[in-house]
Amino acid sequence: MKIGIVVFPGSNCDHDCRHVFQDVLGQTVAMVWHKDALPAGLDAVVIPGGFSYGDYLRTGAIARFSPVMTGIKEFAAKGGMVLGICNGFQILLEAGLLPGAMLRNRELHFVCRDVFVRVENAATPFTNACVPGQVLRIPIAHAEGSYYTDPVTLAGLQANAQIVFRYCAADGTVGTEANPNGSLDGIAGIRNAEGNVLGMMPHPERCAEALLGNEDGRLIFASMLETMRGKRSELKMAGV
Amino acid sequence: MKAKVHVTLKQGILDPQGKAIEHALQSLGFQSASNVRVGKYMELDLNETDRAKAEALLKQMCEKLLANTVIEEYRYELS
Amino acid sequence: MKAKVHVTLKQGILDPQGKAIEHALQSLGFQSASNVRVGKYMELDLNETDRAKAEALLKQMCEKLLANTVIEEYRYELS
Amino acid sequence: MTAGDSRLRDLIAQHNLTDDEYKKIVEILGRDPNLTELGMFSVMWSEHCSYKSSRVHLKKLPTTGPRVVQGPGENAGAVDIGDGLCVVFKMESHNHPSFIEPYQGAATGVGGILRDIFTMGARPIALLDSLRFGELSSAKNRHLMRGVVAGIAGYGNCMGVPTVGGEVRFDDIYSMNPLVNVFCLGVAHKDKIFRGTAAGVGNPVIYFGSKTGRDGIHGATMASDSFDDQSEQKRPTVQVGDPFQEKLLLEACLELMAEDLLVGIQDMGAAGLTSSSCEMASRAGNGIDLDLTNVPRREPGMTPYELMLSESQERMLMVAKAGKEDDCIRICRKWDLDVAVVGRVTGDGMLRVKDQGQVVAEIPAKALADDGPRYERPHQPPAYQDMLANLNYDAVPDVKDANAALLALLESPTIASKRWVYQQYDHMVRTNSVVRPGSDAAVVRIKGTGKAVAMTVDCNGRYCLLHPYEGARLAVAEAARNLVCSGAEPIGLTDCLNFGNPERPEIMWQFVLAIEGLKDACEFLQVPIVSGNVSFYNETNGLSIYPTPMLGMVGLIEDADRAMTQWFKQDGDDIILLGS
Ligand SMILES: Nc1ncnc2c1ncn2[C@@H]1O[C@H](COP(=O)(O)OP(=O)(O)O)[C@@H](O)[C@H]1O
Repeated sequence: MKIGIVVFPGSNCDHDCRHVFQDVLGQTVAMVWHKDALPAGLDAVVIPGGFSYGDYLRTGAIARFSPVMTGIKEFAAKGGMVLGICNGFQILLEAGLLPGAMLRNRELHFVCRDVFVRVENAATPFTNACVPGQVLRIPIAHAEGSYYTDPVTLAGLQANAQIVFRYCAADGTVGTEANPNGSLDGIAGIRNAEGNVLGMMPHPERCAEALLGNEDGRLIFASMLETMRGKRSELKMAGV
Repeated sequence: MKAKVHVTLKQGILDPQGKAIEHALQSLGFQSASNVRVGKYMELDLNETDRAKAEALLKQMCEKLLANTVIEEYRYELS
Repeated sequence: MKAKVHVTLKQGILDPQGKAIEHALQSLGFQSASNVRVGKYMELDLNETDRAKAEALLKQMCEKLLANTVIEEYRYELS
Repeated sequence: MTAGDSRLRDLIAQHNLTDDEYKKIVEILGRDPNLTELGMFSVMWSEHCSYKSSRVHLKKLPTTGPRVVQGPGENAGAVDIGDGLCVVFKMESHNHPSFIEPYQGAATGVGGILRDIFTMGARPIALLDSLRFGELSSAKNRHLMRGVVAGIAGYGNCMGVPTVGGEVRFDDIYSMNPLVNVFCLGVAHKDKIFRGTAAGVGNPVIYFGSKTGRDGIHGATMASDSFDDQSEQKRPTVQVGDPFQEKLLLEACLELMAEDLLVGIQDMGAAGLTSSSCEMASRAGNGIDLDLTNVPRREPGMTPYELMLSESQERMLMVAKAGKEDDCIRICRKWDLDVAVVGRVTGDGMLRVKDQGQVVAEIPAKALADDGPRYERPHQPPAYQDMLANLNYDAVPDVKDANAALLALLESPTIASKRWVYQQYDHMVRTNSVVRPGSDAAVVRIKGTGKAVAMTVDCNGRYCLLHPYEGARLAVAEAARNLVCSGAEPIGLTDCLNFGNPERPEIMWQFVLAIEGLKDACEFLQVPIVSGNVSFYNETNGLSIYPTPMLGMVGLIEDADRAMTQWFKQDGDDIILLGS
């Protein structure tokens, strides 16, 4: 499988994502400079965390105009899998590939720690290795992760099972206490209507190895690989 | 021309920064302060002589980059 | 009374935000934009009827909390 | 000088130079310096840059060992960890700037230490911070702490370098002079270490990074000055950091270094263009011709004095191989950095600065960089030592209620959890953090090797006040224990020596004894000191901080899987007390 990892000038989880896909999972990785076109033949695109352009105006505000974004939009429109992690999620929002916007954390400052998230939809290309309602422990690291959208859009997200992860307590209960940033409806990750674009604030690439004490994040990548394999064999069967 | 742009959170959107400042003001003894809202303020030079054209440009800049209209509103002045 | 406070960086102080925004505007084709400077804008209600008193209060608030006078300057309006 | 020279006298004093130092300058130049030259001497001969009070003592420290790849004298030290790799590390203080503007002061401190590491060709993989504030009951101290922590977070997080550990202690002695010390470690190939040298006559000298503004002019002399109530007025020297720019600088540097383009490289830290150019020239025994006309600038009308002394952040100077200018420029442009050829290496040993065709300064590079004054300052034990020596321990009351005492201890901010601090730091980015903040030492694996390094920063200033020699030895021992308990073998040390005014014999006494303590402990444990920093003049209104020789120690764990944490693991496990 070939995964494209987008590199903005201020990306800083790009190496981490490469490490997971390449060294931990044994896949092929193409690092894609934000000023270049998206290469052909990718099975998935990952927009990693970081501070794309210093995040000075708003997170992701400037990144969405990078040349590579045109290719990513086309890739997504054709059903390609796009995963945005943290700053990647923020960029997907600014680019309009996912609805809504990010506000400053409720406590105003950057927070880096493990949180629990509940898998609200285990039937997506990014979560099919999880069971519905499964609780994952995944670290967050952000200052602007308080998801917001208007009530109509929120109702749509809820109705279409587009909320993929919600912040929760260790036992899976959702509520203000377990919400680390004031995110609307406890949202930690959403998908687009078609299901092929996912944005999530927690960092699965930070918990995909036993040496780091936690492998829960691996489920996300395992799901993606499973989906890609499925797609490939579908294509093969269809004689493409 | 000189442009001044104000970008503020839309009414109804929680402004934790404003809240924090309000709280800090009150604990400093400024009890009479309330409803603090925080926004962004930008100044820039526009190399344009035509006012209408400058306004159109500014509007585009705001819509495209300076404000995120999901959560923010903007206004601008030219001088 | 309603107060509006603008806090901006002092002349000569590096404004990384302004620089980044200017760069972005230009690469988006807004070549006519330059000298972008970014500051903060705050609105608040003051439960005061005496204008002079309100001004004095505002000045104190700015000096003590709203502006970092090491690198920033401020101005306010009352209405 | 005569009485009629009162203007000159003022100028000399404003530049923090003594009359004797001025005489020495005249002797070196064979004439009176002009204003630009006076400024350049003043920053290079400041305590901060010249180590004039500490050099004779620092020489006593053990700096060699089988693993040492680079000892003190370069931007950072380097220690071999096998597999063809070495770790490059150093610690720096940013105490005075952080007191004036806590957010920017701390942020630019992080920026400076990061540049020290990546100019050596190492990618930074870990930061640790050691902080001292006055008691949190005061709003001012809370403000300082909030700002400093946010500043470290703001810069480090954006750079994508995890802040994996540190320490914070509170004592009112630091309330007018907080300490902000930051340690950084990077990894480099042992045979691909870059140094700050201007070798090769004719090679181009290239400026890259941010534009030069009027920030921080006289920052280096400020760092060598005590505070008083007038210090508020020194505020225009505050520099603002731009971590995004630094991220671009980091990536550009590593890309430049991956190609065969550079002879030497150095960051423009304190004393900016002056220090980087004269130090690089001096190390190579060469000179440099600088032309200020091409220096990228943020503001119009900057004078040579300002350009040479500016401490604008996120700037670097490199000496490229002749003919490689265009390759260097191409890479810098890719990363959207300002870049300009600003000079050439010469063989005559002079730092010659031109502006608009005119020579505006001409000084032997070595005189600026290495021939600064050196003082063996008088030292003598402070009076309080007598009091301590005669202390009647029997008169110290016993603890009456041990439970209450324990609770009081646990409640004190110095001992309580530091989660509020380290959760604001991204301590997991780069996915190497095997042991995160909260244990004795941070453990970070080295990808591709199976190894890990452990790091800790330690110093108990109160012990050092009671006896600087014992205090320093204890600090080394504590750091070593923290590493060993994490499963690591100590392999190297960096220090950041925070002291009061060295012109006071009692302070110099503290310094000299602390150095002795460091030396003996490091020799005993066979851990070399490979880099360091001295921060003097940590006093306000005549009150000095505790002598605080902060240490950053690095240990090697051959098998990352065997890293150990400090907490109890399981019900029923035996608990064993080791040691006396
Ligand atoms: N400023 C800081 N930055 C990052 N981590 C910190 C900081 N201060 C303390 N910590 C972390 O908190 C833990 C406890 O620190 P400390 O109270 O100094 O413990 P100890 O006294 O056992 O060394 C350590 O793991 C340390 O790394």
